[in-house]
Amino acid sequence: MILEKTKSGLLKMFPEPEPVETAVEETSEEDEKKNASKEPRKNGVVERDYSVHGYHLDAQVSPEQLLEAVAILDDLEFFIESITGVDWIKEDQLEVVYDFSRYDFDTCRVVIRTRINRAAPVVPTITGLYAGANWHERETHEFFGIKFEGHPHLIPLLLPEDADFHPLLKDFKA
Amino acid sequence: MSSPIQLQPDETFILNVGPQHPATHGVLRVKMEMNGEYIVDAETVIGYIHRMHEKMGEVKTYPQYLMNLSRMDYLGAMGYSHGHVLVVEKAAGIEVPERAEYIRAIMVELNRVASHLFWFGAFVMDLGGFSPLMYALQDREYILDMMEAVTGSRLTYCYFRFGGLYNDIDDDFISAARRFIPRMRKSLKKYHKLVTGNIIFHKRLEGIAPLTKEMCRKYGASSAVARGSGINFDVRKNEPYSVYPEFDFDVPVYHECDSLARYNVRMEEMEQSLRIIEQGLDKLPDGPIMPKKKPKLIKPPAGDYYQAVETARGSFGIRLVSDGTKTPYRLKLRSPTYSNMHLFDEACRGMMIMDALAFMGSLDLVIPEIDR
Amino acid sequence: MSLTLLNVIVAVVIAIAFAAANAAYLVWAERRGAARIQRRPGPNINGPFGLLQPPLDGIKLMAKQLLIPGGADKVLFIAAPVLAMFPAIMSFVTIPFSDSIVAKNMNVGILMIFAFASMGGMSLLFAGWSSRNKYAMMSSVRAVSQAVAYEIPMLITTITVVMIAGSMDLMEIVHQQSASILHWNIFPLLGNSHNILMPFSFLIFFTCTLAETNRAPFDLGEAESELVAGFHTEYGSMGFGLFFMGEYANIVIGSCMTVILFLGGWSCPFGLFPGVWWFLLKLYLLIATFIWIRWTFPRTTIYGLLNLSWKILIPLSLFNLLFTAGLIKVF
Amino acid sequence: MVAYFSEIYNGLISLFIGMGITFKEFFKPTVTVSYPYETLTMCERYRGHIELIENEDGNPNCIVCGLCQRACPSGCISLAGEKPEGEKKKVLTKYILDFTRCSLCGSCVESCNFNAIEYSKEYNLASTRKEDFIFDLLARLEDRNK
Repeated sequence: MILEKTKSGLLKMFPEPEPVETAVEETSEEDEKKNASKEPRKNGVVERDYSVHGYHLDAQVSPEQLLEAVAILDDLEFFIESITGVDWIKEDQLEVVYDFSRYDFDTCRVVIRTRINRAAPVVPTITGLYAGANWHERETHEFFGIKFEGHPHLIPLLLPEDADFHPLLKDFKA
Repeated sequence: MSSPIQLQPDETFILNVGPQHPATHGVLRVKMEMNGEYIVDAETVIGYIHRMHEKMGEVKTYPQYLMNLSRMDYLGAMGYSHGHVLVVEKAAGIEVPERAEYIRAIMVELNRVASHLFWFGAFVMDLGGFSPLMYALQDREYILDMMEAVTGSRLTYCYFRFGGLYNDIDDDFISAARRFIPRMRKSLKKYHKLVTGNIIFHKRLEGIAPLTKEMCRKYGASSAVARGSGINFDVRKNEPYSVYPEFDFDVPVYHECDSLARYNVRMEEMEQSLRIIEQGLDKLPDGPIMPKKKPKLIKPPAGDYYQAVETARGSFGIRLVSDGTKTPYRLKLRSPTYSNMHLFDEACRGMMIMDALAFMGSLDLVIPEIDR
Repeated sequence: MSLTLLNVIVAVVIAIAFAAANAAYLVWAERRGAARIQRRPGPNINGPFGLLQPPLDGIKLMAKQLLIPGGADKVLFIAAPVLAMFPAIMSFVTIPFSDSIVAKNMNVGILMIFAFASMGGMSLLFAGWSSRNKYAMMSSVRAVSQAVAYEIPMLITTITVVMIAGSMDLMEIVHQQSASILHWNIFPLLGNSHNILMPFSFLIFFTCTLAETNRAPFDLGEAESELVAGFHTEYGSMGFGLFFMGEYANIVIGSCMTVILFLGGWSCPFGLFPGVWWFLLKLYLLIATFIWIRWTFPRTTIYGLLNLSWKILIPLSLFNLLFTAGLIKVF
Repeated sequence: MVAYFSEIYNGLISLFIGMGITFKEFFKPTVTVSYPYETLTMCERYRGHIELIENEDGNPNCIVCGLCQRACPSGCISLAGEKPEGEKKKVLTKYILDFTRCSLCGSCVESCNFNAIEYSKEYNLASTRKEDFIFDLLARLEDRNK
């Protein structure tokens, strides 16, 4: 099964015993609430309930590990769905979310997240691995101000070319 | 046709195709570096009708955002609404009555046929044949009339609600849909005779713009773009949602990888959609169209939720990050044509401009859907 | 001498009037025909059956200002539409509509018509070059390569007919076909040649006419979905109007040639009414086919078009020429 | 050689088949509606802009609860009411619909619990001035009653 394969591949990136939940996470309302109020999640791989969340694997990695994680998915022939950001302003962090999925019937949706500081939002680009990440990264760059290091053409895509604002940041006021 | 010519650096010129150009079907701009008729390099410029739907999602409550989704893609609006209601229902745990699910599937498939019909017409018009567009619009008009009688609008339906539907279909609709299916099958035969069999049409599309499987994967292409390249990927089959597992239908896959394959996939998809509609009408259960108990105020528990659906243009994904309030914390719309269009820059290198524009037509672009 | 000159002037005036009237009402016919094919009514508001539409359109075009884009080559820009119209009108002078209705019959009529037809490509080149527009430029380059490619099979096919007739005089060619309907050049058996390939020559000639007049499916010069409007992208007002008239006048000339060379000119199968009416009937049936084809097929590609000419039409017409020559030698 | 000729032959046949289809279509009746001269009736569920519903006395049903105003995603409804002396219910004094921003989603009609607003069947809406689309629905109601 591709799910296990991917998971073991991704787990190899975390050599020290991380608090990895192996069982399928039980999601009840209280749990979610607890999660929301808790500290930001530690890096690691979590298996999610597909029928609740709509994806199977949720891996949070540090920006340095990002390329490694994406390379694992690339080797396993995942295709890129989208890249987006989430502004966690309370925690003073920005999250970049990478969605991957598969073309074959061995369905496995993988989400890779990486958290960065709001003050210095820089992550490496994955355009070297996935050429299709180009536009997604440009879009995330203009909406969140996240810099993708090494991106070949990081200019605004959807916004006007002289746009110097980042509309999806929570402290953006039109 | 790839260019056999070795270029000198100053032998090219920039051709600005768009934002207002007959072949771009909207305000899309492609900066093409040309060598005579050959494209050396292309850069697609999008965003001319960017409306920041994602930000709107963060400031509007869940029900208020319903109508935004149908504004994304004006040809296949139902599919996008479907994705939205599904993800919110999943997040908030709202049960949907079976009848509502069936009606949704019928509507989405009807809308898919309408969208593909328009694409068919516009595509042939891109290639210079005008009459097929008019025939396609006649059939599409039939669908629109049918759907207008139920939903009250012709293009930007706001028909799906969290938990169900805005209103029920009536017998008029059912009989009209039943009449429509044989009519559409007959029309499809006509289109195949008039267009698919035509030698000029064949010559223009055969072998044009081959997209490899690997390229589709790197760009995340879906819909006919992927299926024309031999990838058996259809969200309705790969990750069944709604009542699609109940239906018996095939996913057309062609291995030629060229524009003709993409055309054939879409033409066959229409037939498959008709099959789904037929089965849906047969199996349509009685019952309510809205759940008995439905939360007054929709507040999904905190967490993030993803839902992919197969719209007329491909795999549309919607990521909802909720913080437990009545507005979403973040709403990401993954539009299929965005990824499909992204292919264009790389794939059109070395093509002639006619072929490149035929290729662009085969991608089935709806610009508001790319720009969101 | 002066009488001949007067004759020619009157003929030219009549030709201009004929070309203009044809252009105007062929546009109407095309719009109505296209509409019928697409199950629309077409222009039907102005006048009975919308018959006043063409003159009103003409007035509108004439009333508009002729805009010349900045940086355009003014002389060529203005010359191009005139050049598009001029050869077509001149060609009318030598076309015999019946035994008696011909302005100036020449014994090298075919040669003259082809000489004028070649000028058409030049006007497109001028228009595309002088517009200072990349689309127009690309279109004119296409149009010229197309004109060159299709003149060859067209001429070869014409030579076949000339060989059978033994004359380049258009009157003479028609006279030889006038015995009965089966003597028309398109029919192989009783015809003058006993050449079984004649129907194919007709098809080749007809295809070349389509291509020479830049009609769909060979309207690569115009190619509205790729090159916006091709060579006349920058033209408005009567500049555009002249191109339009030129296009339709060329269609009429091309159809006239087809009728004369293959369909027996004004010779009548049943003799119900005078020959000129038969000529016009055949002419307009052919033009209707032009319209019908335009609204049925998608456009070819530029390389598809050139392949068709160089790989199919030219070899076939050359073979046809040799075959006909052989037949004439044998019989 | 055989392939060469069979391609030409099949190509020609396909062209003639296509011409046959357009020829048949030529003789079929037209399907269009010549719009300004003939119009279609709008279907029952057609969603035009909203109108107020009146009760038997000719007064609007609206009780000025403001639900529609809150439901509207684009904020195009503004209404006001006052409570006359000695009455229990509020009376509508102003109902402005800014149609320039309305997207005809129907949230307002759905949110209304008092059967106070409905869709009109109007679709002939065109003007060169923006102000023409700021509808005073109360005034429109009075106009209708005249």
